[in-house]
Amino acid sequence: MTPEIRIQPEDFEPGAEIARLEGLGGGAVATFTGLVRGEGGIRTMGLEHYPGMTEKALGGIADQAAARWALAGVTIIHRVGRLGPGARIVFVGTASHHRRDAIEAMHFIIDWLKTDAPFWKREEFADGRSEWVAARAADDAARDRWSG
Amino acid sequence: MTPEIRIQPEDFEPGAEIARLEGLGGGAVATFTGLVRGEGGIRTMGLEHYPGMTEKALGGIADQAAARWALAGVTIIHRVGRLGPGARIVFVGTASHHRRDAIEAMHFIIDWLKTDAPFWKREEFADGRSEWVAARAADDAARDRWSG
Amino acid sequence: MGIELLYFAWVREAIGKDGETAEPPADAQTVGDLVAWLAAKGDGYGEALGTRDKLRVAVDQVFAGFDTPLDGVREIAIFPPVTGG
Amino acid sequence: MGIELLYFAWVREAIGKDGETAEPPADAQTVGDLVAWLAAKGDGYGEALGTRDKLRVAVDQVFAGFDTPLDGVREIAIFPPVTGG
Repeated sequence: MTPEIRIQPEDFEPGAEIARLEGLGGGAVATFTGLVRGEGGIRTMGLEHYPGMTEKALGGIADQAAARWALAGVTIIHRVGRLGPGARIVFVGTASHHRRDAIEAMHFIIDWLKTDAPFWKREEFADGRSEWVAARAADDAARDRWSG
Repeated sequence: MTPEIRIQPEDFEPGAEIARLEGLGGGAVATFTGLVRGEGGIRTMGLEHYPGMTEKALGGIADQAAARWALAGVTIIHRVGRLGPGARIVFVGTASHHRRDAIEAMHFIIDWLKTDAPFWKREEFADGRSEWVAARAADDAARDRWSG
Repeated sequence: MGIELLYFAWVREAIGKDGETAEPPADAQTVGDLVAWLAAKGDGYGEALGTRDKLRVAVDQVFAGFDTPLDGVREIAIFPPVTGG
Repeated sequence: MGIELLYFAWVREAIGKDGETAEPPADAQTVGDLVAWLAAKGDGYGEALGTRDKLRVAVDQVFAGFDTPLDGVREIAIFPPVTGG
């Protein structure tokens, strides 16, 4: 199982990504898609990352998931650059013979990605203000649920 | 939140279903797609259901999920009739402001659908044999995890 | 007034029809009594309905127990445990 | 031989550049020592690096603690807690 990992400014098509995972023969495909919310007057969301480390970090998370659940395939896509409200940011897809493996592995990967992949978000508002998004303790707690 | 529930012989497009859920503005979309596995010489999978009750059962499961998690949208699609190996059988999609709500509600719905929606599968093999699929205790256990 | 019966999956196949209208005897008080009365018809009925553990029932399109009273019931479906998804 | 430093997000903005090559003093033994030495440069460095609680570091592209020895290290990135996904 070689995970498909992409970091890109371009949009992606969840339907095409699901089709690839369906083709791996597992019978169960789970996905998560995260989008920019248009609340609070956000005009754009800027996404910065650490090239070189990002690919390693996501590969490591996919490997952890593959060691813990029986997976036929994993896809992780994360966009970078400036995104407007409603734009897709992230996609996590898994394929497995077992629905629970597919769903739990997908949930694990997005929880870990939130706290352990080097991406930073900056919100730019219509009134000209901009601010770096603060990390949330809830995200650490979500990741830590997977330990033990 | 009015769930979108469809029981149909026709195939569906996961990408189109995700696009609808993305449009509800939640920012987090989780999906599960189940397919006919091509193992053990299965030629076709026959899917029978109880018209009238099926819609009610799926609506009730969606309502339970909506009472338990904060959901912007729910889609449940289940195919009936005769399906070949690799064909899509079922789709569950959820939209929420929170990724955990979206993912857990999706997991809940597919677990409950497996044990509490009136569908029956019959496997038809290449050698002419056919048999009704037996219910699995593991599916009851998966549903019961959501209680308490 | 009769009760509409519906059969699904191998229950339907063993009985040889997908449903019928039944007039259960006056001493049949519950869904379980009705099923026992049907099973006693023998042939496919006995085969399909003889082992209650293997069966599930829905009363007026809602899952129900064998102890559900027949009073006021319009539709009863008898089938194996479900296997969709 | 210098160590490559990389800065991200508001650490980059406060320091005013996305990286540089540093030659830390001989008594800087750990990543924490290096960060303290940088913070003492004042201005943007002090602002960005003065409060260790707000910072995370990666050593040779792997998350690491401030107690990581500098011996043999080629690249250190300093940044706020991540917020992707």
